[in-house]
Amino acid sequence: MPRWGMVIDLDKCFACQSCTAACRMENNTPVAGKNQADMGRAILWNEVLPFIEGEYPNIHTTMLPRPCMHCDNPPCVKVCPVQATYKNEEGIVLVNYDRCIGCRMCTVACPYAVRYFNWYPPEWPEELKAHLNPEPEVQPRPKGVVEKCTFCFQRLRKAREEADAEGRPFNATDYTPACVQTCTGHARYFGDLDDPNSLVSKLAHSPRAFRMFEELGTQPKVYYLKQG
Amino acid sequence: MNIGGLVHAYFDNAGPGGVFVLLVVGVACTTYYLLARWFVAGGRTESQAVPSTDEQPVSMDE
Amino acid sequence: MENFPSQTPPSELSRRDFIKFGAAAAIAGVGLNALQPAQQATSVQAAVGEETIVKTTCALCPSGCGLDVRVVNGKAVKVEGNPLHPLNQGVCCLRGQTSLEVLYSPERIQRPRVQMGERGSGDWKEISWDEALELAAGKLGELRAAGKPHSVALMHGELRGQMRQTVQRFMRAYGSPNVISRESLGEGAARMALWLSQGVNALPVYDINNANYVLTFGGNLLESSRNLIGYLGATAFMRRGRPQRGKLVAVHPRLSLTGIKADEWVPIRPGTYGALALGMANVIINSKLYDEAFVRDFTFGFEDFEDAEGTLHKGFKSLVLETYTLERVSAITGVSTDKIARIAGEFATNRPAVAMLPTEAGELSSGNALYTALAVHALNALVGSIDVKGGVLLQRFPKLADWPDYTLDATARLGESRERIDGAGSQFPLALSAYQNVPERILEGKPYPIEALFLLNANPLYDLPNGGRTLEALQKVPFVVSFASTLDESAAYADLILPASTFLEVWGDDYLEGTGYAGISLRQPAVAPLHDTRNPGDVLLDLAHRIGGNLAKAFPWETYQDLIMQRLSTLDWEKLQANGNWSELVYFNAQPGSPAWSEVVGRDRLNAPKDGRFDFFSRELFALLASDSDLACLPHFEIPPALADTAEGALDYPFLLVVQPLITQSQQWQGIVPTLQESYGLQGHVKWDSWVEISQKAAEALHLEDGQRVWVESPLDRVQATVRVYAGIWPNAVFLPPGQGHHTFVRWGRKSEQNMVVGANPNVLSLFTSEPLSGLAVAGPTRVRIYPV
Amino acid sequence: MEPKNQNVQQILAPVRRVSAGDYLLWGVLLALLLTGLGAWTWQFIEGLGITGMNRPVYWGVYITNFVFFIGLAHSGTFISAILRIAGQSWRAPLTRAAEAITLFSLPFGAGSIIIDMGHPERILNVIFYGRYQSPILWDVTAVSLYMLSSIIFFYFSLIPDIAICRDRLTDAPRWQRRMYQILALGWKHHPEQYRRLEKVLDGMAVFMTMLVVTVHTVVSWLFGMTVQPGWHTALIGPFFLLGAILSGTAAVVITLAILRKVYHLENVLHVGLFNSLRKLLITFVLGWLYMMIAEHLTIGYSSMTEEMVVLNDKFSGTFSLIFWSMATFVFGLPLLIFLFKGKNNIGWMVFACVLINIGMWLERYIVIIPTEVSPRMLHVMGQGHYLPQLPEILITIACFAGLILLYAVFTRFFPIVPIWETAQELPGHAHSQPAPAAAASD
Repeated sequence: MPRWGMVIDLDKCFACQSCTAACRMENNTPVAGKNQADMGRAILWNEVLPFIEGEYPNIHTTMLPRPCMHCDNPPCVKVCPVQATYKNEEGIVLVNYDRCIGCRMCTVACPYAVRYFNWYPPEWPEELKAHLNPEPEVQPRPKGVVEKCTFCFQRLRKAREEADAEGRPFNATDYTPACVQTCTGHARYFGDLDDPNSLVSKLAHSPRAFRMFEELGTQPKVYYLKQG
Repeated sequence: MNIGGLVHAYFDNAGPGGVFVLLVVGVACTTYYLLARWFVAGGRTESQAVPSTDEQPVSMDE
Repeated sequence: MENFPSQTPPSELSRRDFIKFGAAAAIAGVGLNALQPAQQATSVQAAVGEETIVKTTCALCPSGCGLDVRVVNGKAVKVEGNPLHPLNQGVCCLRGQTSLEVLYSPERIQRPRVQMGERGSGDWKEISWDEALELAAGKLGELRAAGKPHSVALMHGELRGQMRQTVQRFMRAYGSPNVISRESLGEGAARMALWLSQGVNALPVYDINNANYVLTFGGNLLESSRNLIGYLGATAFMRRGRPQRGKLVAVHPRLSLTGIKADEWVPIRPGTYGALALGMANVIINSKLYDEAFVRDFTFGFEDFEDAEGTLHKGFKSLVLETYTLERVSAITGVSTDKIARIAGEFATNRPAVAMLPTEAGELSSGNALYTALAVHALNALVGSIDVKGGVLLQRFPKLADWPDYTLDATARLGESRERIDGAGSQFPLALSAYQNVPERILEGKPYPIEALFLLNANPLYDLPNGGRTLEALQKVPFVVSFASTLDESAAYADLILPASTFLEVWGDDYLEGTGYAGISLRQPAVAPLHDTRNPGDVLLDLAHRIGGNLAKAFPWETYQDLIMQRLSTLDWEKLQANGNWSELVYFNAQPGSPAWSEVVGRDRLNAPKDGRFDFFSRELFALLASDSDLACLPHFEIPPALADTAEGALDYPFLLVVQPLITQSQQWQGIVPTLQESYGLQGHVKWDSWVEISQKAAEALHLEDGQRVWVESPLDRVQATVRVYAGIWPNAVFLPPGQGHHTFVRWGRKSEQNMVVGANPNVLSLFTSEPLSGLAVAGPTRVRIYPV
Repeated sequence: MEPKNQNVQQILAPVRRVSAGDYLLWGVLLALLLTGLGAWTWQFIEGLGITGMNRPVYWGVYITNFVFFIGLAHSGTFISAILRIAGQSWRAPLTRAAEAITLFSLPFGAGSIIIDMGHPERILNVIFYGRYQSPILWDVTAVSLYMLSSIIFFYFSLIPDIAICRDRLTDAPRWQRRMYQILALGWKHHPEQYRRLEKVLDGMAVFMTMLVVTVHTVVSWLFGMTVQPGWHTALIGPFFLLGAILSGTAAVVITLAILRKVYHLENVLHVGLFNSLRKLLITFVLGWLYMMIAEHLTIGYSSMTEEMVVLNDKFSGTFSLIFWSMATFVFGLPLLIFLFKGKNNIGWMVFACVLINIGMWLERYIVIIPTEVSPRMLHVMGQGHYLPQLPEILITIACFAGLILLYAVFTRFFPIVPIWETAQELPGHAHSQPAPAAAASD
């Protein structure tokens, strides 16, 4: 059973936000509009978070693309009263939108702020609905439930189906989330962390590797490689 | 028997939590019903439906 | 992999391409499927419906990346990068990702329309294409018959592939010299610098893949450069794809994304890039760190020299050594002397090193663009980075089928000889076009009145409002036709709109630019046109046929697709369709002095010898100006008048406005792209709006707080924005994001207002004028003041 | 044979008639309650977007209300259960008034959670798919048991008085008499019944005391179990608990003063009771202050980055105004009033208690919101902000209105001072309460 993980090389990431856009187009997150965006309610599963510290002219910056960390010890799963959010056997943390009661305990509990609540029903100008991804997993979520990055698990299903259709064994490299595929600096790597020969497990043990808030013991499966 | 495993399963799975809530509330309801019957019945008949003791009649660790 | 080397001698295969393709295939895991185009191109019956992948080429920025559009049940539902495209190698930026929001935009104009009431009244009537084309062709035919074809002008923005020549050919055959490109606002400076020094009329291509030291002037390398995706990939490769990590240094008044992701950010006073480049040259020359052999054998005007008449002329060396001392340059630029010296030293000793010119509007618009560009490009010659690995490359173009011959009739010949309306070639002897000068000349009626104006991918009312002068000019033209896809600022004042289809609905092509080697990328419709819109190429063909005569003969094709197919008939069409592109994949660096060298240095000189020498002292300029002053032929620095503290209004308007294009800005689309708006201001956390970045010092002095609404006012106009106190900005500068300020009638998202304006257009603050020689746009540095709303 | 109580007429007086003023009050309160209900319907249809909540402030006024009302509910249990165990017999006249607060604020506490849910119609998922690792499940267990037990505890002690109503209020409307008939469970005032009832109530008091501690601790763990700065502390349980008891006791003072005035119960609810409560309140305020200092000093001394952001925000940042008003309202002014003005002065006592309750609501707010505004991940991006919107305000008002409405209606149908518990002589017992005045004398 693979244990999916991601590595993001901050030296090759240029904070272009292509991952943010690719994620939205792949996963059908709605258009927030000015009013809602100003309230911080824009849903972008894969945001780039700017950390800018220091004073002119000596400024320290970190641009952190932040997908869901898919923690091995996810704080969100623990607090969900109805197990609407859960970690599947391949380590992907998912939300069951039909079961979620919208209590938002998970959004509060997640230290990475990756979880988004649907304050309103999802909205698009009518014409724009044409480009929504038709995959069943990413149908627009109703109001009142929490949603988040899924490592594009619909692509995992499709990759498996494709491998089956072609009569070959499924290979971990068949499966690529949208953000990884689109990354302009080729800064993202994705694969099976349990496979010692995979690129991600090698990079995850690079001397440059670190994880967000490692001290919280959440065991994220998204690794970063330090810039510079 | 792996008790630790059971405890773990209890905490980690959907479902048993609800059963526990129902159980607690149910036991409480029953207890209160029996108590009510018992003290209302006081003096009317001498037949004791519930043992009248000086001990604490309510479970304290539900 | 094997088939790539097999096409060319292995020794010639550039390392970069080899490794990059390896990387594209293996690393990102985009790999295995992606390298099987045959399998992808076939349609598969998926759970969700009929699914196909269409390979096409993006047109939303000048990069021209290959795209794989996933089409399900006739609807485009996802865009990925084409892994077989040498430029983007499977990746796709956020503009490409959101191109579906462009395709399905509710703002699109759905069929031709004609203005019934007064211009700008919004009293539109939708008409059929036949009526619309008849109207336009009628007007064109009428003017031509009246012997005034030159009174028709066409202003255009970025045109890709065959469209450039199609437009040129159309106007030439029609009889008007007035094809005015928007280039003078942006990349024109780089092009002119290359022509005047290196002698080639081309935009520079920088080989970041192989460079050890990249010094970028301007903040747009990693954010909005012309070859953005290529440069992003190359920078990533320079850092982590090879054993030695190269260094990237960004010189810009603002800590842009480029500055943030660079290894070093050099804050500099706005408008003084040229001085810094010359100061660096001073250090390099003084310390004898320049490439002496190259400078001696393949450049001109480094040392002082005597011309044929025996007059002594100053060379670059003595100019730089005398005038651009470290102390002086430091005083001008605000960069400390030791930093200038260090960067110059690093630049000269970590070869191949390359100094990059900005190509975006707003970067070199301080009135000294030409000489700034010359100064920066001179650095490349100093370290011998001309057409070497890791240096400045020259874009090669593929050999395509010839355009069919036709003869110009008398009307057309007469028209061709007329002076251009924008003054390029006359008022501005060096200019190819002077976009920003058109409104002024229309108003002056010089050299002749304009009777009809076509706007193709151009929105002059937005680009250069000039306090209402442009609108006045537009109103003065009796007949204005716009090819706009959305009702942009200029289209609102047009008589007739011939709505263009988006790039996802049309046939077209694109030259592979930014890689160096020659290539073609094919654009094919991913979906059938959603609305009753047409490809402007088809419209021009139709107009040509309707006008008839010579014009019809010049365009013997039925459709623009036929035109493309004929032009590309030298290539294997089947393969082109399957892969979406064709390219040589190899860049052959010219050996200095070799026959190939004459292609990279001096090729396009008109009045100067094609002797394979890079001109520090521009002989082209010398011949043209016949000037007494050597300075006019040498890279030098002129302090923009607005910079001087004694400048008019310096006290009233204490801040210098910096406008630098963002990656989230949709350059080729005048409408709203919601996802771009939702990720617009990364550093400022501002979405769907404009913000003004001010320094901590300025905020304290003005008692402004982060998040406050303020007016930013120039002598010309004022705009409202939200204050962002930003550590990464030159203390005396303020930054406004460009690309905002468009009007939208669509309700975007819940509780949004209808008929709102998204942000503010910073262009309204600047007065656009032109540099005397080059016709390049001057827009500042604009002085502004800030006060609370 | 009824218990002998000299004040029985006085106590029953409010129950005998419903005045026009009452109808007016009820009407106004009902209107407010219905407005809140309307706001909730609006929210249910539109989505939680109409509130001021956002990202990162996912929880707002609703959760504040939840904590506050659950806290308020601790009044009754504390007064009647804990003081019963402690043998504080002076509490007898005010037990029911206090317990009624418990009873009527609990639904609004529990309801606030449901109002806060994105999908309230899926509430039963908690039973079907309950996952016991979630603090919300602990809350569900504890609060529902607490609610049930409070009702029962309240009802049990009400039965003899209902029987008195049944027997005495013969001129009441038919339905009202029938109601007394049924609810009295055929109470005969038999001495054995009283003996057994006392026994049951004593036993339940112990159980209730445990529940009080459990419930409010569990409520606090909703926050404490997350790793967010400002919440993740072991002290949060006791801190919440003490705050709850403080606000509950203060609420009792307010209620008693109103009842005393409006229903002319000066003889039964004499000043001495207020003096006793004053001493308790002084203790609680000081205890609360101790917790406050312990909590903030521990955090402040560490200078851990994320924690300090929240702390500074409270002390001198965006929330400093709320924080320091909270400190003034809960601690500063009340303590001064209690010490120097409160003795034998009901007006000052009520004023102080109103301050305490406003302060405690603010305290709940200031625990919840600043942490959310500066979460670990996002505080560098500029703070979040939160301003309650109309629906939240309407619903909050409705909660308070509902609490008062239930209380007001209740007092018109049932004796708000326990007749049998304050009786001089119970049937069969020679037992009699000491004269209240003597017991409560300072």
